[in-house]
Amino acid sequence: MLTGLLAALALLAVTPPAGVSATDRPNDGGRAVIVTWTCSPDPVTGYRILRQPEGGEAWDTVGFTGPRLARFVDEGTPDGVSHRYRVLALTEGEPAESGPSGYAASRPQWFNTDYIPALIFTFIFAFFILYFVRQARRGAKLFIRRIAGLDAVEEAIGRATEMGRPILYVPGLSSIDDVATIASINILGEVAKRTAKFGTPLIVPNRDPIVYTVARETVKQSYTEAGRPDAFSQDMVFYVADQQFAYAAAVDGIMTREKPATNFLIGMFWAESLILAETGATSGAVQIAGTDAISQLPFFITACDYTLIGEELYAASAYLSREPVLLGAIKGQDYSKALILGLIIVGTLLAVAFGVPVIDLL
Amino acid sequence: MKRQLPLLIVLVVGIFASVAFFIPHPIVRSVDEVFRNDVLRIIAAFSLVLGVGSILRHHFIKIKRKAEHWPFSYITLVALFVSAVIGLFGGIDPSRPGILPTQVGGFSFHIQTLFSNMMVPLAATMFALLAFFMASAAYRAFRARNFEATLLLVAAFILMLGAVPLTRIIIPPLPDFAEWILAVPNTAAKRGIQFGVSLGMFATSLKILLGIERGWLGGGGS
Amino acid sequence: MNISTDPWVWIAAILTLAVFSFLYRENPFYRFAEHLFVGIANGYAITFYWHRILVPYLFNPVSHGQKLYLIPIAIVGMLYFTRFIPKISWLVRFPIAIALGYGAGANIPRSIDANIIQQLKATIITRASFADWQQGIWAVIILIGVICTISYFFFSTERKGIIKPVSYVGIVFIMVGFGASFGYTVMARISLFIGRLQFLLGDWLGLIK
Amino acid sequence: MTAPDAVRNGFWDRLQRIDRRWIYAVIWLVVMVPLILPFNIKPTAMPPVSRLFSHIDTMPEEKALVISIDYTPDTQAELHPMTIALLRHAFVTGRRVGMLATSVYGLGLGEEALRQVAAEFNEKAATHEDSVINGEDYVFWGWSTPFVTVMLGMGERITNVFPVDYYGVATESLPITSRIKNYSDIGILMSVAGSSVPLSWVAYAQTQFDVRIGCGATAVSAADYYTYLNSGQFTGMLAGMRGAAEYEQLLADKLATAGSKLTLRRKATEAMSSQTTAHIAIIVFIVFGNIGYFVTRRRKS
Repeated sequence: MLTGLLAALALLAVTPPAGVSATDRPNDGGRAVIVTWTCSPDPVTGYRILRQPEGGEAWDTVGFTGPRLARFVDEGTPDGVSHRYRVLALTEGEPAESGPSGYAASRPQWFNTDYIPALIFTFIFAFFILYFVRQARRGAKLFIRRIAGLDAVEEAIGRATEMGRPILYVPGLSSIDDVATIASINILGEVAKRTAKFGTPLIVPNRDPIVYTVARETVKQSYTEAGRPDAFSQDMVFYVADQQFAYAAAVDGIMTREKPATNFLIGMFWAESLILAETGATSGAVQIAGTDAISQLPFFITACDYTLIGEELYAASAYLSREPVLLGAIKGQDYSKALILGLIIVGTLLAVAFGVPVIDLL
Repeated sequence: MKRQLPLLIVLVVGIFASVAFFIPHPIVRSVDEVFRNDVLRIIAAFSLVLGVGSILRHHFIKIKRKAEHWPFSYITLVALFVSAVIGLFGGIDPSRPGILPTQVGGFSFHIQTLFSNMMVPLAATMFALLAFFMASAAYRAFRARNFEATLLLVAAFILMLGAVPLTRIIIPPLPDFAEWILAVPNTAAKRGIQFGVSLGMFATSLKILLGIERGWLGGGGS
Repeated sequence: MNISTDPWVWIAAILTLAVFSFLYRENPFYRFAEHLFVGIANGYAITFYWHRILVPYLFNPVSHGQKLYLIPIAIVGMLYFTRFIPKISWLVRFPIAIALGYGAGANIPRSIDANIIQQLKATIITRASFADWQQGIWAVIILIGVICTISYFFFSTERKGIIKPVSYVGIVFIMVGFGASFGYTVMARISLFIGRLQFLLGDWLGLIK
Repeated sequence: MTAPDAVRNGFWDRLQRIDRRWIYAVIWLVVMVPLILPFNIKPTAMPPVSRLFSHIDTMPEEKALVISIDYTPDTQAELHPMTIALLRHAFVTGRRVGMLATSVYGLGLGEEALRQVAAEFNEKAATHEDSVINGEDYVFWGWSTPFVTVMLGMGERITNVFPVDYYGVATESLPITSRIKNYSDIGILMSVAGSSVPLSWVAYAQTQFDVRIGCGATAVSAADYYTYLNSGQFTGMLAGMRGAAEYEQLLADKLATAGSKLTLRRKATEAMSSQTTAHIAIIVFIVFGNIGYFVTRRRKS
């Protein structure tokens, strides 16, 4: 009887986890210790992790992991206080306890070393851009190639003027800190200068209240610069709604009721892109679209007459305005792209031909 | 003052936000969190005032001028006013009612009821218009006019054929080829565009921070 | 047939049909739904910002004497109101500057780390890429596609010499990719319409269960 | 030019300039008719679907299936049938089910699904063992926030995260609680989602607690998830309406071989026929558009 029981216990007893070690988690804000161990070779249902402060008595449970894991992050350790850890293998019967680890204390770090490559790239790219912006400001002649679709802008505004119909400008649906919105506002400024000159009505519906404010000021300024402050009307630029499809419904309504001769769909767009572009195509407008939302580009390409793809959108504001600062930035971006191209080619050569661990260096 | 001070704020806040990315220390992170959770949220909430002010004025002007379809402006104004009153005073959680009763007999007019029975169907139906627009855009644009248009057409066509169950029986390798197009050339194109877009983002953010890009102040780059 | 007796189902169904009527042409029913949608969306936004943001994040802590630094933040937020007072309307730039400055600043390291470095890592080919020879070939095609696509976006030089053919291959990749995305999305968009029909035919008319 | 040629060219010409409302009408019809008069195309299950099915089918009987409702009404058409099919599969094989929602708007959907499927089984149940009972065979924990706390907390003790269930009953008092204490009692956690929540389940629940994660996704987001499937982080995946239809088919096959008389409505399979007809219609449109284009162009030249 007793021997049978002992035999059963021996069957149930499992080898405890071994090699428990604890270290401060690197590159974090403190309050975390990483515990690692070697799993028990026997079948277990999971592990329980216990910890004891230096000089303390009690072992507290700090968490559980699944049966195939050999790593646990103890989050919530007081910084600067040393603890040691034990790992308990949980089974159907008696748990098996490991020996204690060495002492470890968590502490916060001031710099995340994982981001060193990001920091280096930031400086290189910033150098390229600022260098060419400075060149441009000093009056260096900077070239920018023709961008298909932008020549259509003048033509499209002229067409609206001839037909006596308005121009609709949708500055995208995103907020002001979105680069596409900034580029769109710059292009809006150029478009507004031309509509002011020709006296073409302009309609600018907005989805973001701040973008609305900025767009309104920009249009007003353009009308003043074009010498037509009288032609600017308070009602040209307005806010609609921040609900994506409520906005789309209203813009669709404007497209079909006001029948603009030209629609500009420029900025950041989501699923409503084709709802707007296809309604515009139905109403017979010439459509010029531009976005850096890669997932929406296919729809603009199919439904619009001209589409500025990705970076072309940023280049467009430089191309239209001929602002030296913008041209300089474009050139800086080109050099940065050349650097990326070089890194891809050289990195692949080094990795394949010489087995250099390029990926780990990045 | 009118221009320099806002530019200075952008510079200071912007440098903090970019540097905070590299510093995991809780002193920096807690300030960063206050920024993201409290400051930006509260400021954004106030910005709605600009929007609501604009839309009210837009429709009041329409009514005053008796612009085309002006009676519809009343619908927007009334709907805005009624739903705002119900929402503000009737509470947003059905379990915690506000001072305004939101139920008469078995009929509820709580803001969440309005949300699920008016906003959701309206938004979902606007979204569903895409099913039709995709078809008409495809019919109109997918013509083998030139080489580029043909590529667009063929790739779209293969993907669509691949999704029809019958294809698996008629042309067995087609669905796998469709997946290959999605996984290989599509990935390459998107990644290539993404590099340029990211650099553009970086450049524009940098220009905003340093006050080189001032379009947001309203009134061109000057 | 088992038509719904819930008034809200009827309202939802009528609004659904009103939006669909736009497919035929712009008409008063659509115009009604559109204006209603804009009104309610704004009313809901006011509700949401009040109950879900201003009350829990501003009024509750401040009225309990916590987070008093939020008071000046709220004052900055209120500067948006100056937009309606022409003389001091430039003050509106202060809250915008905070939002924009933070957004731009946070963008700088993130656009580099998440979009450039991670994508570089994914594109560079290593010996491990050829563990499966087929995957290796695909990786090479992706690499060529990425290089050509990037070349398409050089703006400060004329498209001549080597750039001309390379950027042309780039546009080939772009067009194939866009076509594929379009074809792939068709399926998902049709299911949105199926969802609306299931509501109309099922929940409303009771024709299907 | 002969007369028949002129007629034909006239036809193609008109087709080229067809009013887009005809296209809309065709799409409307080809989607609506199969919904009212369903015909079933038997879908063949793709590997990610069959892998998921066989995992749930063969996991130890005492392990529970947990479904996280991570979608909202706007993506319901694609995703809700997945929840229904998963619930049926669990109840057919006698597995316990836990359900939770990571968004408030998902609560109503989860409740509706449980009510519907439980009713399907209880209608035909003769004994207490056959029926599906709340608190014994399934539990709806409801919603809690933020989801990171939920995902990590469930690894220790689920009742700590959800002290009361959706109906307000103390979870400690439910009989099922002793059988589903934490992730170790969960055979697979299915995140049915319209957003990127499945990736959070992988990042928190899986990396820390090694729980198996499956994913139900819309067709659009599924394209981004294949890497997670290849790396094994997702045990399986249902992608869009088609994924749900394939799962329904596998379940129907299983019931048929078991000789069960249980017949269940298959919403995704029915919707799939609409989707197929719509697809074919668009394909036909494109083909005709191009034939017309070439015919009219040749005539012009």
